[in-house]
Amino acid sequence: MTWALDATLCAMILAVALATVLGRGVFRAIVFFVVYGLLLALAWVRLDAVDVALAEAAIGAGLTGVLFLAAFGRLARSGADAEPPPGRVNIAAALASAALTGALVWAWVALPLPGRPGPELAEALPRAGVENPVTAVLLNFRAWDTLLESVVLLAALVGLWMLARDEAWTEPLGLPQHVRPGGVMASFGRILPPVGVLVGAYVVYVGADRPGGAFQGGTVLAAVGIVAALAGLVRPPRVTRRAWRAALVAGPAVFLAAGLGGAALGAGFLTLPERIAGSAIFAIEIALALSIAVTLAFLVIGPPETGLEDQ
Amino acid sequence: MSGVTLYALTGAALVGTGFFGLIAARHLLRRVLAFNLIGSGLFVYLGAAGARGGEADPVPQALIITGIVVALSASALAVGLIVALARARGRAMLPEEDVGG
Amino acid sequence: MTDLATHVFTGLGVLFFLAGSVGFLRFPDIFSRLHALTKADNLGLGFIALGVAFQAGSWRQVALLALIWALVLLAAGTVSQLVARHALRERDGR
Amino acid sequence: MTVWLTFMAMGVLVSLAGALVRVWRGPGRADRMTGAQLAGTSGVAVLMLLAPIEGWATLDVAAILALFGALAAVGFVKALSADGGGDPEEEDGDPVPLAGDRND
Repeated sequence: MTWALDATLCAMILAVALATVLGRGVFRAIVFFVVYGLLLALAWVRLDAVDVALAEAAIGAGLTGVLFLAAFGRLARSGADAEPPPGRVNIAAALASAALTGALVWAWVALPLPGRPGPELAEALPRAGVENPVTAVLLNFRAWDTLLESVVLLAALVGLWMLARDEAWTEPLGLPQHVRPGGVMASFGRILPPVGVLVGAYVVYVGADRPGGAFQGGTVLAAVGIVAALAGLVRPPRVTRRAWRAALVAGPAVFLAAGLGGAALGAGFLTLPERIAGSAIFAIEIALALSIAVTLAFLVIGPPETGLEDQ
Repeated sequence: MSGVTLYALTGAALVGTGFFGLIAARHLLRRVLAFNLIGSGLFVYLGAAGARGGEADPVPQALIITGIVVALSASALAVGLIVALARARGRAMLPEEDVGG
Repeated sequence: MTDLATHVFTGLGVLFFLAGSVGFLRFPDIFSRLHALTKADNLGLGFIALGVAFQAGSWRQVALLALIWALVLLAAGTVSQLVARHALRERDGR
Repeated sequence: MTVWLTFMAMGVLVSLAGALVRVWRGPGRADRMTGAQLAGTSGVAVLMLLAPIEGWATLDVAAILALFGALAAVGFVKALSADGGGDPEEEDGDPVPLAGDRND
């Protein structure tokens, strides 16, 4: 009988996605997309993927909403929030989309059912240094992938910063934020960060043995940073500050150092020998969580602005 | 029909929905949203594939987690480009599509 | 006994959620709709947390349920105040 | 108990589905945003109800949803303040006028 819950959830996810695409107005689409992210977090729990649900919850509930709504506000101040009236129904696009969905459904039905999970993983897991298999895959077995992905985040941030204007370069990141002293928003910004930092650190810390880890905890900490910045508790830093730049590269740097350490010990680059795997992964997790948190927070806040761009 | 198949079909439908939005929408912010729908639809599809046979497979989960984070960073870059375009032109649409409205 | 408590409290909680949604749909303006959000739903969530707490295996889980409810209360209070202010300004601004 | 909790979770989802009608209709942007806030609360409720079934790690996900339940709405009032960084409780500055339909 429990499939009825899955059916309800899937129907709602699909309906919300359709509302995002078909509804008139950009703002409505953004709100439905936020709801969509929340529902996806529930779907990941139903699919037994709590690690994914943690990341989706922090990103879907917190970061995407702020990112797109802030963009909407900026577009509105540039007079670019309006949408042209819908043209004719795009039949070719609808047919192509239906074909794409059909192909994926066909692939699902046609694909043979593999033995799950692969026996290689179960054999290798005791040597990984951590008990959470997702963390073992991320930071040990597929370390190359994860290392390069942490560099991709950095590349995205560099790309975003290249959009800053020359006269804004020495300004703090994002728009200047101000709140009524002692007001509701200011109080919220004071109460939430301590709890949030605690939750984020906890999620990073338990990642070795239970659902959690650098990516999940890093996204939580990034969202906490956004709360603190929006509520005026902290001022966003300037691009030129060295300490913050160091925080951005700490994760990839420690990851790379651990990889070189593995090579020095004769196990090969990015292959963690069993006796140092546990402590190496712990060090990587902490540094990577810091870098992911700072990078994502900076990406959402946006490039440095003077606050006069829209006038 | 098992629950996992249901999620796989939902993922497939999400990819189609997002693909339609990507082509049909003209406002660029909506295109980024649609692109995210495609991405997350594929994540759901992949996650469902990993959950077949009862136990959830950690390998797709690890891929999806990094994928979600990278998708957010790509969205942030795209949003930055759109805002820069809108400030330069006063419109958030591609020039060749900017007719009417 | 504990199962009965779970049944009663979670059932009550879901009823409050349904009532909140009906109010959210039927109330005439944003200010009264915000009541549906802050009153009915948060009371409903409290009952659900209470009901689920009877299934908990440790005090840590009960404490986490209580923390989550407190966080939702904080969020709802903040949001309703700020959104109401925003709506008021938007209405009076034009 | 599993069946009961599953059906209660379904009940919360159905009530959310009703609330999403308001997100679709609006009419104001504040109405839509309030609907998203309600979706967050409902998500927390569903995760609580699923915790005894799916494992108590589910509560960690609920804690994160609860933690950032207000973030999107705070971002909303900020983004639509006069200069994009304000607070609706401040004395000066009206919300940003929009080029599009005020309800879009």
